[in-house]
Amino acid sequence: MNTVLFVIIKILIIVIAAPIVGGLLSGVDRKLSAKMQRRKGPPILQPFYDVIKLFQKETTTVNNFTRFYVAISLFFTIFTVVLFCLGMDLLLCVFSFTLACMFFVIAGYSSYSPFSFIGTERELIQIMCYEPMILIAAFGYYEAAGTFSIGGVFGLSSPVILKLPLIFIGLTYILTIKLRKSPFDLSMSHHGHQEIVKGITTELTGSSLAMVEITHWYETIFSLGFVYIFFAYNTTASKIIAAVICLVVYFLEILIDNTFARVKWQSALKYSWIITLITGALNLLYFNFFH
Amino acid sequence: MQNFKIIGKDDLLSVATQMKYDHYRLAQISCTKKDKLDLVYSFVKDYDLENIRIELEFDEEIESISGIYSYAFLYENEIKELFGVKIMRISLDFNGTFYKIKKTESKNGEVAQNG
Amino acid sequence: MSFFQMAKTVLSSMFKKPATLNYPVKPREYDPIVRGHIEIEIEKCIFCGMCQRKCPTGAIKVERAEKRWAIEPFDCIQCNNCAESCPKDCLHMHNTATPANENRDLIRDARISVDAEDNKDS
Amino acid sequence: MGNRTIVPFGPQHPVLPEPIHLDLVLEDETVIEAIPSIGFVHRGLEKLVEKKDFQQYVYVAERICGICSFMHGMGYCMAVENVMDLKLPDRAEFLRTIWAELSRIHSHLLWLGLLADAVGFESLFMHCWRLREEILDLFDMTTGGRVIFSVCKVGGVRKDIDAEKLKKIVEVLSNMDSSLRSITKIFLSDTSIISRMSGVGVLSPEEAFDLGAVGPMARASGIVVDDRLLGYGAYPHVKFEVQTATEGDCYARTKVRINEIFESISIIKQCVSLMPSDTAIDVPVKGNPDGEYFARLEQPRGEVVYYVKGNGTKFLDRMRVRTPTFANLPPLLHTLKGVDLADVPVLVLTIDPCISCTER
Amino acid sequence: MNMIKKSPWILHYDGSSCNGCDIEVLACLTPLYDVERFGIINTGNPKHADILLITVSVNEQNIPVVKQLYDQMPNPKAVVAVGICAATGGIFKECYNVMGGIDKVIPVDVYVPGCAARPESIIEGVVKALGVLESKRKANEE
Amino acid sequence: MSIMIPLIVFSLVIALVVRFMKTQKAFAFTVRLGAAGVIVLSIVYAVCNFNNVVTFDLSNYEWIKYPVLALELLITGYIVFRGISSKKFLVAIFATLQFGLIAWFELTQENNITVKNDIYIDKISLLMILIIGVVGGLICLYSVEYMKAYHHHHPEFEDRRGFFFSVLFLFTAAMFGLVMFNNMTLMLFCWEITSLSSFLLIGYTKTDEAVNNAFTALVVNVFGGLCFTIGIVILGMHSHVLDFNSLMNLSNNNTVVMLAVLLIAVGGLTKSAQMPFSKWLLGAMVAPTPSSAILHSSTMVKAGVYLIIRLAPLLGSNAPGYTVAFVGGITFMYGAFMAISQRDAKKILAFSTISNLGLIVTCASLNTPEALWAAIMLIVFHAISKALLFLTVGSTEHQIGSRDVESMDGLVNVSKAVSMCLIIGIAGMFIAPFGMLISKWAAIKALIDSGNIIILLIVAFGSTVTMFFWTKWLGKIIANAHNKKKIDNTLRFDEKASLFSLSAMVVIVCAGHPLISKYIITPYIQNNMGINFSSPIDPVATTIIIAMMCVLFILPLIFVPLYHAHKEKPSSIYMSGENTGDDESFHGSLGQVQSVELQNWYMQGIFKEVKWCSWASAIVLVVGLLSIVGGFFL
Ligand code: NFV
Ligand code: SF4
Ligand code: SF4
Ligand code: SF4
Repeated sequence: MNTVLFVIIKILIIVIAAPIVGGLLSGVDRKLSAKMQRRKGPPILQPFYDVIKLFQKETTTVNNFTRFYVAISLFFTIFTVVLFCLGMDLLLCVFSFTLACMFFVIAGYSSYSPFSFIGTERELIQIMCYEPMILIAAFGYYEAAGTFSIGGVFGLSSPVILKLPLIFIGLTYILTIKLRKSPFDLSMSHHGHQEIVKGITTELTGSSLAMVEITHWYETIFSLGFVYIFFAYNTTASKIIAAVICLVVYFLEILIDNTFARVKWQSALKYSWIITLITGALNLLYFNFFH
Repeated sequence: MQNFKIIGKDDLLSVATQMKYDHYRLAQISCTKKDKLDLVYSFVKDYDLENIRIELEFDEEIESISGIYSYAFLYENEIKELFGVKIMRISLDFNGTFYKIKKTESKNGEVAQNG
Repeated sequence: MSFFQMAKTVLSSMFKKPATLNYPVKPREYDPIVRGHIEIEIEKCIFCGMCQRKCPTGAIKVERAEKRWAIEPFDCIQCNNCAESCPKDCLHMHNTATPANENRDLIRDARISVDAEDNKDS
Repeated sequence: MGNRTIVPFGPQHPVLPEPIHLDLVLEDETVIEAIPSIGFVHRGLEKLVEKKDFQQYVYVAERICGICSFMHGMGYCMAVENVMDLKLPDRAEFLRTIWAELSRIHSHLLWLGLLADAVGFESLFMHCWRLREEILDLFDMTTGGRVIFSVCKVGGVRKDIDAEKLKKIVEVLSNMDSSLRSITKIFLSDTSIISRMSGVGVLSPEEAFDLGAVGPMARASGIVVDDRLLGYGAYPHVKFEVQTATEGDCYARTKVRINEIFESISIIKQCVSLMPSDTAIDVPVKGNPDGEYFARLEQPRGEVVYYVKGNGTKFLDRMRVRTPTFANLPPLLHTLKGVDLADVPVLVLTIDPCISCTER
Repeated sequence: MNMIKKSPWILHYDGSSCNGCDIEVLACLTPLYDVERFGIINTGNPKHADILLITVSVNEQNIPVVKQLYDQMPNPKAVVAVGICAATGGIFKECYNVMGGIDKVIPVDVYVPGCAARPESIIEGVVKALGVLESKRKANEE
Repeated sequence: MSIMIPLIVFSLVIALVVRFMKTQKAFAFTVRLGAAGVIVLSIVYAVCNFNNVVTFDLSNYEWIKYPVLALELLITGYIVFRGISSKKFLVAIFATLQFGLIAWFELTQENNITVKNDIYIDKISLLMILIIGVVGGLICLYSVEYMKAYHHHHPEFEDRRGFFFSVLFLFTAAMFGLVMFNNMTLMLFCWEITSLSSFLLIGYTKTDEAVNNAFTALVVNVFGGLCFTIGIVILGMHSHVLDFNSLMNLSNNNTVVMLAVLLIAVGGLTKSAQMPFSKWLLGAMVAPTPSSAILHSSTMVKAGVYLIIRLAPLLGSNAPGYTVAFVGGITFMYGAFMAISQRDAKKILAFSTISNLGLIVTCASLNTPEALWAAIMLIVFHAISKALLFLTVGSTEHQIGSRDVESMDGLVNVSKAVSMCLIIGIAGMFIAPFGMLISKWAAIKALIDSGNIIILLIVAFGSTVTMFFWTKWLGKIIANAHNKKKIDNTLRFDEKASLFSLSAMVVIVCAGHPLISKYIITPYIQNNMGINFSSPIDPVATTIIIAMMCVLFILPLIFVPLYHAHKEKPSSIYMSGENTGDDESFHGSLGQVQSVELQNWYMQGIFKEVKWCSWASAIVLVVGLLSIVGGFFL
């Protein structure tokens, strides 16, 4: 009984803490980006203001389904993050995460509006860009940690990164896509100006849009979680170091965001796959050969 | 002062062809509406400007030169819509939807134009 | 061809002071030459109507008989033409802009004091 | 039924600062057809000559467009002055040239920012526009307006720039140099930007001629046209080179414009040092224009043609502008075919479109 | 807690005006003026916007466009007319293809004068619009 | 034996009877009866024999090979005749060679070989029988109304329904035989019949295209048959083995045996349309949809992979094993990549079938318990989902008059039922809690554990691509195309019955996969490999998956009241301000009103069929040759 209660409390904490951290990170992101552009930038809490405002605004819809798909997408993203933080099977996390993304895509399709449609196609391309690498990272993790279980990482005597350095590089590359950072902010952009307007979120308003934003916060946590498990192992220091490295990676992503032009989908696909092949394949082959 | 060569409307195509042959660029086509329609075609080569003037009655038709200067279609659509010049056979004819100006029908059913 | 060309600019910007002027927290000081809005020294005006004739937008209304000079700030393009052509030199371009307003039919009638009229309009 | 995707691109669209509409017919993301629809900005201000007298009309002319506004005023004045046979004092010509070239810098910087934005490079956009503000401050300081100057008039200019301010201009421009160079270097050498621009929207010299391209668009295709060589204003007194490139793609257009910025800076510096010290900045205007004239001058976007026809009254018979964007539309439509949707903003921007100029 | 004052997103439409006011609106986003300090984002999409910044005098063709953009914005929303073109048609009001100010088509909440309107004035106008938004929201709730 | 006869005989009888029917009523009655019979009989059979392995020896019925040979002669004769009269000499040559070989072998060489258990029905055969019976039966049921509508829509084709149904049932009978026989020569006989049925059904409409494609299919299949035959002959002459049970006991170090195994595997590869033989399956799509469903995705092509599963014990870490696994891997990726550029729904299904078969082949040939588990699971899930998809596409075609994916936008508005089935079918193919993904998961584990990194990478990319084309299709269906007009729902009872049953099966089988695993697959693997084995998906994960499944079905229900509570303001879609007001069109250029058209991406420039096909074939051939050379001669 106690354990059940414990798990429930844990889940609650994850569900509440993850978006707070995610939102703060995105606030920091906006502040830092502003600094990089020699602006003062919005307050750190701005993402929360935005989301609360969106909830307070009227929600208009182009049809009855879109909102619902967005909600399911949010649900499964939360589900994924919970699974992840509870140390469940990594591959399962990836699958349920994909399911969440799928629902987001479906939401885009359902509105049947030109810009959101093109955004959706691009979103699919983006998924196509990062999915192999994420899968390969999971495979690599399995080989290195001997289990798919995320919890297993804390029983290791050395961090996974030592065995999967290349995969880690590939993963950071791919996270840029997942975090919707330039140069890969193809399907929807946090910045205002894009040829497809707001892409996949063009038709979403009020609370639907707020849900997308929250989904994104959870996604950030999930993505950084991926980084985390590359560095954490059974010492306490490693956990702190891993957390710091997550922040460093996030900073790096912000830097990249500010130093690259948006690529086209062809290049996005090409480079992602090439990098996936190089880092993923080399690392897996090497690992398999020598262990 | 700049000179304006006045030609008849039937000579337009041959003059334009000659201009194109001489590697002139079409700088603009303009129309002034007074008691007549006064069309001015300007051609430019390097820094040399040639103006061709054609005077038309209001209901006279004139050939398009968009077959010779492909980009003339923009000018022609413009003056066709704004001044009601009857330009025939424009390569891409917007048929009065170029600027989509507000059209107020006057008493005699004529569309109010710029001129 | 190179990556991270921008990184230097971006990173050094992080350590520079933001270029932001911080308006409206810090009010802006305008150069005297700046064209903000037209003001009249009504005492000097002889209601000759020159400014009205010169104004390209018809923002100024002068009624000689009633000795009335009025300007519609939402019609004025701040070209300074009126001021330049006024024989009595009583029109001046002031360097602050007319404040944003919820009502555009704002008429600055020189016979009425500016404050009173602001109150009337809003 | 989707046999192709048709995207209504504009009039309200975040990458188009101005309203214009394109029906983009796409297959996957490739544009197979682009049909324009314009008229959102058409005001019909050419006809306003019948209601505003030729002196007042300067203010209308410069409001054809807020970006290249100074040279609209200047072009209009030049045309009228030629009709009326006015010879301006040298200082006025120099002042006009300084403002014109500053406008060019401002316009090009603005454009660079927008281009950065079109390729999805927000921080670069910010940096370009930050630099541009320094030029705007110069305008503010010399004319009292940031974008619309109202300093041209028929017969000269309305404001003088005193020596101190001239020094300030040179100072600011010199100080900008290093940051300007580092920013423009990014455009010319950053891989991610080059990958978006080089090879996109190639216009060969023949096509450029056949489609009537002007200005940087034509120069980027290797055609040497620059109306400043006609020798209006103070241009006969200064040395400058016409910037050209040969590739004819978006990258070449960027290169040309960037080089023009530096060329303009040098022109301004020359003007300041050659500035005649007599103080006359205008000549009295007597009578009304009678006659017609085509004035041509080089706007930031290329050749603008001003035609005025006076009839001896205060009100002109006809005023006509042919703006560079109007001439550059056919090349744009031509190059749009076959590019990706993501290239559309880049391509549209590299002609540096100005719809308010085009439609008047 | 009401957040609309802390995160007003804007949509910018530029109709039949010269670009003067248009580029000044954009200038507000740039480092010198940086309206993102107030949480303002230029969304480019009516569905996300709270404030419609409009720099046009309308012509026939713009009317449906402006109406539609306005309709697609979710409540509460405010309209700021920037520049005298948007207020009255400005210098173009006598042109044959200009209908006049934007208030001919949609209700305007705040007018920003100037030709071109200065960024400071635009910021001022937007700040005023925030008050309007706030009161509209209250009205909505009742 | 006793009960096997009813299954086959019943099908044969129906096949015979229905051949001579003429009226819709008669068809309806017989085919329904036949379908119901097949379903019921196969279930009864499976239940009755669930716990025992049925074996039967035909050694007392030596004479049986003569009628079989005679029938084979007949078939060969027919093929040769058709081949020659249509100038397809290759078919004739292959068929003649094959018959000559088998006749020579059986008549002169076979005597000294003893076959133990000519019929051997273990768990996997049982599973196949269930699939053939239930899925096949449902498809037959479906086809009654379908074929009626088909001829209604296509008056240009001769109405040969009697022939059609007859071949369908003949095929079913052959399939039952195929999975029961342990004796390879008998299996080969059934194998031929399936090839022939496929040929007949593809050519059903008698158009040039159909006939050509039918021959392509036949050439490939007969070639496969030939390889199979050669393999059998080699095995028989060299090792004196003619049945799978004994085959398993052979050592996999013997070069000759392995060559034979490879040849038989090639037979399997042709039937399951692996690279470089996959082309025929695409051509087969000209056949009426039910036949595509039953022959070209659910059952017949599974015969190929079934054969490879049977061979699995000899494959694994050896040259043929690697070759086959690699071929499967490449096919998996090739199929997925090609499906991206297709907009014809049946083509997509065909490519995805090819692709999935590739994965099954790979898993089967790895010969590790997890891989085998994955392979069998994949067969089950794939058979059901694909049958459902094919049938639904058939119905869709009759509802909207096209099977172009692009014309399916807003299908939900047209027919809720059809689109629900389509959605379930598509979801079943790739979305998380559904079956295919579970099996893929197991496959991935198996691949990692067996160290097949290259194939692992292929799977990573292939799965991603798979997701792309399914999702975009899904997107089209659920797109709310603002389509106000509703076409009348013309689904007939039979169609509904089979569509709904199949949809339900997709869900049930998925939720119940632990049971299938526990009672069918695991015992089979344990028996076969003699090891202790349990499902590769651990119970926690299974629970989570089932939980996800429930959530997927419950969430929508939760949202219903929310929807009623919170009415959103409807709004028009964003079209840059040019909307005409009805969400279907906008004011375009040249003063025209353009209607909104949205087309998915097909990237035909990148995923060119010809280019990739030749590349993939080349890779497969080179790798195959290299490994044969490397494995056998070095
Ligand atoms: N096109 C154009 Fe202009 C310029 N340069 C001018 O004539 O910008 Ni608005
Ligand atoms: S021109 Fe001067 S004096 Fe005359 S009315 Fe105007 S302000 Fe008064
Ligand atoms: S500044 Fe210009 S527009 Fe304003 S009132 Fe004076 S003349 Fe008229
Ligand atoms: S108000 Fe002036 S600057 Fe603004 S758009 Fe109108 S004319 Fe241009």
